[in-house]
Amino acid sequence: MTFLELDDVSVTYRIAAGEVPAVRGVSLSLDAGAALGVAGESGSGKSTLAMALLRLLPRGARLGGRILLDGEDVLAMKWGRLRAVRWAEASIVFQGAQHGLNPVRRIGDQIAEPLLVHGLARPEAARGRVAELLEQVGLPTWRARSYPHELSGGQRQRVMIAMALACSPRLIIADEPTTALDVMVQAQVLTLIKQLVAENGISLIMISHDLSVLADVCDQLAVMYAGRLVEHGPAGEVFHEARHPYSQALAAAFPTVGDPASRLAPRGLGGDPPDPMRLPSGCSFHPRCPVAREECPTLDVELWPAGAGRRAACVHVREQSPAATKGETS
Amino acid sequence: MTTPLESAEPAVAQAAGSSGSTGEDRPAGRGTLRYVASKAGGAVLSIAMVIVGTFFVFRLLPGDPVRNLAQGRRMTPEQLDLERRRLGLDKPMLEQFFDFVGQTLRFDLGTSYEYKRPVLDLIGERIGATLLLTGTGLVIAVSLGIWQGTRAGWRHGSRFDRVSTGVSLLLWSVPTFWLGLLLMMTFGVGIGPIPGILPFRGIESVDAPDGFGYLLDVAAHMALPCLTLVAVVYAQYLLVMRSSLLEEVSQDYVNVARAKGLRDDEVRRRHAVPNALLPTVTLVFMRIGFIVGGAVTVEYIFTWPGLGQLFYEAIKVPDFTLMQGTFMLITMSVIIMNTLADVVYHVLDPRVRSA
Amino acid sequence: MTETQASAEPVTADGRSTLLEARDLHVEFAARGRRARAVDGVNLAVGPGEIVALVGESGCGKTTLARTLLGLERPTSGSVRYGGTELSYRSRALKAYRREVQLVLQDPMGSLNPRQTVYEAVAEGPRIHGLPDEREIVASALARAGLRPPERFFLRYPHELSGGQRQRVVIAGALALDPKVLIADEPVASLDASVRGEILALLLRLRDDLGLSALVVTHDLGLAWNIADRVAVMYLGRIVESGPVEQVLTAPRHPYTQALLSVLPESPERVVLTGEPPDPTRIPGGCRFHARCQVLASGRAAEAGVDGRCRSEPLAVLPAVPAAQAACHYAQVAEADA
Amino acid sequence: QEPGAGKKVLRVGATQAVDSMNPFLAVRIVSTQVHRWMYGFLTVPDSKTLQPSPDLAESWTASDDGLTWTFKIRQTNWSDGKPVTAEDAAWTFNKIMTDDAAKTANGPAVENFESVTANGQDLVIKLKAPQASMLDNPIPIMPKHAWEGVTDLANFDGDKYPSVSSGPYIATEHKKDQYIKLKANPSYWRGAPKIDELQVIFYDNPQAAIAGLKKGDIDLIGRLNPPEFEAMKGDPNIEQWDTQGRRAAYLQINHGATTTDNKPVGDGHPALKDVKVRQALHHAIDKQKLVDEVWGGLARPADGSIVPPMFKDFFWEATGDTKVTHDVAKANQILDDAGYKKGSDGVRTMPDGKRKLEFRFTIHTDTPIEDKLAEYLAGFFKEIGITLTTVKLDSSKFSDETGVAATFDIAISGWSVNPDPEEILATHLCSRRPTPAGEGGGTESFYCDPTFEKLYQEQLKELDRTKRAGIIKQMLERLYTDAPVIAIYYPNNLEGYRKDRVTAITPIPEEKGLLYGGSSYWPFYTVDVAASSTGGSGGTDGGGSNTGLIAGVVGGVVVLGLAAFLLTRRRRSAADDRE
Amino acid sequence: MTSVAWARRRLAAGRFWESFRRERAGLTGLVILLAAVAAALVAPLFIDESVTSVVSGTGAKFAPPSLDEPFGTDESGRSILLMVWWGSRTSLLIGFLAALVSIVIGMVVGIAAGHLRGWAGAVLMRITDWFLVLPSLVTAMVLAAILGGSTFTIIMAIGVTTWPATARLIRAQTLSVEARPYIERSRALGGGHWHITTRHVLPNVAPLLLASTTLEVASAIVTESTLAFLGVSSNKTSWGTMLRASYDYGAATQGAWWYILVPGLCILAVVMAFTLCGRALEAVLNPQLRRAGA
Ligand SMILES: Nc1ncnc2c1ncn2[C@@H]1O[C@H](COP(=O)(O)OP(=O)(O)OP(=O)(O)O)[C@@H](O)[C@H]1O
Ligand SMILES: Nc1ncnc2c1ncn2[C@@H]1O[C@H](COP(=O)(O)OP(=O)(O)OP(=O)(O)O)[C@@H](O)[C@H]1O
Ligand SMILES: [Mg+2]
Ligand SMILES: [Mg+2]
Ligand code: NI
Repeated sequence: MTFLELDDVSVTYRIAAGEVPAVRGVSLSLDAGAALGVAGESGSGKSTLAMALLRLLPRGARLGGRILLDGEDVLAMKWGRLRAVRWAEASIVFQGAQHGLNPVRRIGDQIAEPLLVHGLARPEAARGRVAELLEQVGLPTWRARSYPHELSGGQRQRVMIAMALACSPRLIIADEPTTALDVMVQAQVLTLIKQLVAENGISLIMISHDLSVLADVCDQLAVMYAGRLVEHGPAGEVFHEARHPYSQALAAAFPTVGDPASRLAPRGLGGDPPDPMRLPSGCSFHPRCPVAREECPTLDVELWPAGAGRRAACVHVREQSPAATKGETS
Repeated sequence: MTTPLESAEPAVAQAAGSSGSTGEDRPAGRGTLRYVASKAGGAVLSIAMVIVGTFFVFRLLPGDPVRNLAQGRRMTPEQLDLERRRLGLDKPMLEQFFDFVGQTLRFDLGTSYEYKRPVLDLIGERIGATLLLTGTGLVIAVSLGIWQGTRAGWRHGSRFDRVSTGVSLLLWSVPTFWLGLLLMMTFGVGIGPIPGILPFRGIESVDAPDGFGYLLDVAAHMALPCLTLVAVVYAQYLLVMRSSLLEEVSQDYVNVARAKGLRDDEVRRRHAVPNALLPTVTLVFMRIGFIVGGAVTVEYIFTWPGLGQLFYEAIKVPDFTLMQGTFMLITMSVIIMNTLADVVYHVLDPRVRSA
Repeated sequence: MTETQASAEPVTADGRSTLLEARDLHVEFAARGRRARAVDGVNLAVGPGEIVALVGESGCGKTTLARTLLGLERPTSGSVRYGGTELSYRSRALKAYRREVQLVLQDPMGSLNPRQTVYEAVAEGPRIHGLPDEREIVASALARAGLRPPERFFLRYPHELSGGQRQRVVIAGALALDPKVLIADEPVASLDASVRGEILALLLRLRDDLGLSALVVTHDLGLAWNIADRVAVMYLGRIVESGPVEQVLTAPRHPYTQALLSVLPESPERVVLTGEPPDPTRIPGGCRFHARCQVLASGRAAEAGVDGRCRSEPLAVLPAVPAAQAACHYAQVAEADA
Repeated sequence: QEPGAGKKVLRVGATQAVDSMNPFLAVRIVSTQVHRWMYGFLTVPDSKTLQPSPDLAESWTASDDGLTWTFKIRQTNWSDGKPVTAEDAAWTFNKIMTDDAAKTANGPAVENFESVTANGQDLVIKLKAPQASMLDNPIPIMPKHAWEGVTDLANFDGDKYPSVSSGPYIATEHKKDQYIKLKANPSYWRGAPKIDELQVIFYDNPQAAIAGLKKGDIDLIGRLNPPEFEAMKGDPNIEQWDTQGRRAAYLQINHGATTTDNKPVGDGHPALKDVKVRQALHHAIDKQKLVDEVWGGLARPADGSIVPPMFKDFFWEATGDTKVTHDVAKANQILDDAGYKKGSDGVRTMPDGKRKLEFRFTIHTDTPIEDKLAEYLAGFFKEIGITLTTVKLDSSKFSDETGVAATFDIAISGWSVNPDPEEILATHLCSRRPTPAGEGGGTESFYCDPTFEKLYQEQLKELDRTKRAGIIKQMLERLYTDAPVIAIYYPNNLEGYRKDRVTAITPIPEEKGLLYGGSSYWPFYTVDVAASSTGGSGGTDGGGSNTGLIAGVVGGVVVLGLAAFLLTRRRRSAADDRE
Repeated sequence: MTSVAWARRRLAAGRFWESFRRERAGLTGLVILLAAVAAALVAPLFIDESVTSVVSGTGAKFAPPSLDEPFGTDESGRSILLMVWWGSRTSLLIGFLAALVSIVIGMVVGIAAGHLRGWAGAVLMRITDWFLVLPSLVTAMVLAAILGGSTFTIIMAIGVTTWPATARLIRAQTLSVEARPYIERSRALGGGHWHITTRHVLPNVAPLLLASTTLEVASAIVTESTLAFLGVSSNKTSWGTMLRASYDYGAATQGAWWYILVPGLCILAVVMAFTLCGRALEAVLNPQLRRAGA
């Protein structure tokens, strides 16, 4: 059953220097209780996409396409309805937890706030729920009285997760929940997320630039490049045998310790990430693509089927799958 | 106006930066006490510097202080001698210094030559009027500034923002005395069709009624001076509030608050504004000295019987003991206010509290 | 410190030559009235042409150690030796030392003055040291760092470069002084995954082409696997395990290293350490890891009969030898048994 | 209800606040003025002739040697009902003679007193030396019974109300820096004044005061400068009161300053020692132009010396040959003859060719009129080959440099003259020069001239007013011709009052005399005002504006409320559709 | 390498200008400012000191604005236009010099306090804080009253009372610059105190300093006029002394509005211009600074 459906979503920021097409025609769907990982390098539009889901983009950003949350079009919602949906239906764990908490308010209050705002609990009940949530994320209940700066980065990230869980949403969007965290803490947080999602049947969209992490947590993987989806499919498959050269490079960037192939042989991708305001023509990836061909700079790439439940936006893929020639996408 | 407008960065920014402490809740009380003690120590040091500084600056005066005091009025040599002895000028410098310090510590600010009365008494008689004027002015300026600053910052770039920033900058650029004169001419005396309905002299009518009428009377007298003071000082509160709100708005937690489903005005009221208020509140205290400066001018123009007027008179006469006394008192109270600002900030901002 | 020592390559006790060495290094800070023992007894040696990775979790003292090695921080006790001579902290000597040992920081954007062009950023070192032929040096340094043709980059400002290019500029700035040792503090942590490999490859190439030694500070074991010859695992101010990468990372002996490896996404079984990250102001007695040690917690240590020692008997500081070694009572006993 | 309804109230503006209500301490003019209204003196200047006339002293006699004066004190009561006796006067004088604090205001006035004794209503004052100005004593007689309890006079503010007075008014209220209220003294010996209440209202600055007069917040104001006086022009309700004043403005010239031991002091220009140069300067000054340009015509060019024409008895004016006219040619002639040759740059040098005639002109800071004067003088002197540069000093430095250190060449000066000119003449005595130790004695221009000294001693002993006036005129002539000071003009006394309020007021002297500026209570005793209608006298300052204010406040509140209402409404409706 | 340096500088200036041009208010301010400064500079080519001389006042007294006298005349028949023109020299001079004094002290103390660790920095900070709380107008009045109100003392009084704000600002900026990794890198390259403060700290605080100077000039002009109005300054003709004179000569009560309005509006315009310019500079430069730190 499809819970979330994105249809040709695009986001354009308008800034003084011109327009920034941050997300370009992304179509995706997510089943209830499933976990989707979105990967891509910095600036590829991951966070923008996440924010777009709840229309949290700053003024000056233009949002196009269709976002169906449980069949309801988010873009068409009235503000009142949208506010009701926010957090109660779908909550976000933001990138950079240290900034996501109001520095001068107690943690308990901040966790309880959505409960009160959405009228889900009265103040006393909310306190109980806060304690429950803190326990759930593995923090002592007395932490509710602490201020954010009294917590470590990992603890703060846990608070953010507790906050996201507060209204028992059906979808959690986690935007790089573990970047900037230490390996050990990162493992703790990931384990926590995995466990919570599994226990509560919550859908999860997790964003990261580390494919291996996503492959570990998610069922599905989507790889973005320059605002576009370049590959989408079951997590393990995409990670281990990526079809798009960019996905391949991403997957290879983090070596497996013990794998002799990567010993003393770091692999990476040449060239620089594209400037969204001056995107290369054709396949945006062609200037860095190790297997680029002559037609790439002019070719309109789209997501072509690349095996069972997989899609990839590379001309090599199209050639290998005859079905794609008919131009069928999703 | 003395400082670049928006530089209201209290020392807190840095303190707040060094977060990430993981320790258990340390007894906050002790930390606060220690903090207050260190701030108080700093203030005491500052006040000591004021006392020492004042002594020496006022010894820089050219000529014989006693003759300066006499201002050319004829005094018999005995009178001069007496005066000199009374002021302790016959003693060696070092002894004078210790006397001065001792007296100041005993709140003895000397005797005004012009008024022949203890400076402290003179100040006591006038401080009420100044507190009334600056207090009211401050309250109005701060509320107006914060209110407008909040609106302007929240709707950054809107017409309200442009207009209110523009107007406040304009008023900020106006010399206080000039604005005071214009207001006095316009609303006090009346120009053309505008009748001069507001009094422009003093704090009350000579035959002020009692009770509520008296309050009204004082309010009427306060209207023009207060307006002048407010007009010139509120800009800084507006601008600081505006820029610190802008700063807060770009913080992630504001976005989180939105994502939580809070209404726009709830986000503003509950999150952005309280946080943005912190630097503004500190600024209110920090710029007390600025208000005092404004008060001198305003009191002069509107014959407001306050400290500023006393100080101005001391300068004009010149009555050096009075000048010295009022200067020390003004400076010390500003120092104390600043210390209070630090402490208030400390109490308000949990980040600093446990840092 | 004089010029002569640069050429001298002294030999340590075990007959292997070392270039840069830390001997029983201790660095303490005063933190909120307490003493934070950020580096608490470290022996570490970097040989010529060797890449050593220093890994450990946040706050364990990696950066402090690196900074102390560069002379940016003074040790409380112990010494830093370069080419066999103890580092002197007089400013002339430090300046000379800094031609030999260079630093690459984590954040390439921050390590470049936004008001300086690439040319100026790279030329800064040669200017400080008054080297002639500045332009040539700059050009060749940029070229060696993989920015070709160098002239194209001279007038660029940092914000006009991508993250990878910036890091190359930083490396070029270090190379401009022809150093013998590069100390890199998390050189790729803030870079994009795709660019990471390129920078690491550059480091490897520099070692091969110029014989540069490097100490790479990281919390990423994959990075160590990618480029390092040797790895040293640091916990709470001390090195708890060190040795050749293959050995340490495939057959870790210290429970801490084991835990670190286990949390990598690919690893089959996960040991997630509980408890707060370590606090250098409160270093536990006995084995400093015992409070979080999974071996101790699971009772295996008790089985081996070392739990008492784990809790009370401090471990000796590991010497600066290339061979694999671990500071763990359990490991020592287990090995002895084996 | 208005408390002021039907009362006759006169409101006088003052641009200076009272320094002290204790007459032993008060020195500001506004304070001495108020004290004149509150307390009786031995004598008061006659309203017509300005000659001393009886006040608290009904009559007096002087011994032949002029050393013993007996005053008969009037049988009248203090405002608290106690009788006024000679004992009060004796206590007052003795207090000043014996108590250092009491000397503050009027110490010099009893300097010459040997002893003061009371005998019933008779007051006997024995002098150390004859003193013709004895009848112009500036000391108010204080009620002994009310004041003798004051132990620490130096710190006593005199702020006890109602005051115990013997003058036409009793002080009833004093708000510091704000106003003083005085009510008519019903038991005043001349009879109670016509008005009920006299208010002195302070303004920090003259402009505000004028605005207040125009608006009707005050009824009368004195001691104006020309600009403020001009500002009243054209207002149909205001009477501009422009009369001869008490002041003389003159230049003091450093003609070789010496200390009391006749040692030179200071750094005055040597050329000024030459009386020819001083006279040439005098000739070069176009006094009429100064009056016109600097004073806007509101002064009288000085053809006399330091006593202004208002004091007819003592005023002396040069005529005929002695008169120094504005004559540039003559001035140049004098200088040429005396050997001061013009250089190529048009500036003269000393006969020995060493120093140029370049003088400093010392004035006060922050006095626009003096600034202007300086510019004109520089222009005049340039025409006779003398350069004048301006030095501005604040008042304390000014009195130091021009009164003690003598580090000036020419300085501005001026003096308000009392009905008896003795003190102003005394400022030119040898004894007033500073002591070698640098104690200032209150000299003007460091004058020390045997002729002048001799005449001064003579006038002291001369009790016949006409004869004494003759001597004094000789002294003035001496000052005029010897030119240690050069009088330039006598500024008019500028005052104004509201015609619609003040119905009658007698100046002093009665014929075109002073109002507020006179040293007498006379105008304020005789003044009558229109009775306030519905509390107009309560001060439009408050009463009139209250209605306006209330209207304003109500209006403001309504507008604000409306705005707030609209705003919140808009917010409500928009809240849902905003982000 | 001068060509490279030059090209770089031109480039930087060009970019700066590009962004500054977008600040409309700042640009307006700049235009007014340049006009005022230019007018003040060329004034001696057209008029001289004598326009302020009462002796040479030719017009009628208090003549309202007319074709002959566009801004009317004052109490001595002097042309307000010419006086304002000439007076701008004093006002601007005092503004600039006082700002210079303030900025130089503020910069040196600020950088030193930020750069030096240990007690030296602490002592400097303490002194700065002390001066900072002194109510500046009040202190300036006392200084002017005691030392006499010559141009020099006025400049000093303003400069000495306003530098701490600059010092604080610069210190904060210095601290944030010093916390950047490139300082560490520079140190690792072997750079000493002098190298770091002049090559890295100074260039990075300079823009802020420029903005702050602009605001400082504005405030100095206002302070000067206030001191003049309160009568503690014995300056030559400046806008402040003109206003004082207009007040002394009862321009307000005599309806000579032009005498009050013209100098006042001049102050207003110039101060506003400086303020707008300074704010625009800050707005343009600060994001750059901030971006550098982010
Ligand atoms: N508010 C904004 N205004 C203008 N452009 C923006 C804004 N936010 C993001 N962008 C641009 O949109 C593009 C996508 O940004 P986004 O934050 O979605 O990337 P991301 O994939 O989340 O990167 P990262 O991994 O660094 O978080 C970038 O080029 C960015 O510069
Ligand atoms: N200047 C300093 N003053 C006080 N304490 C310090 C200072 N520098 C570092 N510390 C402390 O020393 C400990 C070690 O810090 P260090 O930066 O070396 O850790 P790290 O291993 O580099 O961590 P990370 O991986 O987060 O960079 C930390 O607890 C830190 O708080
Ligand atoms: Mg992102
Ligand atoms: Mg580190
Ligand atoms: Ni940040």
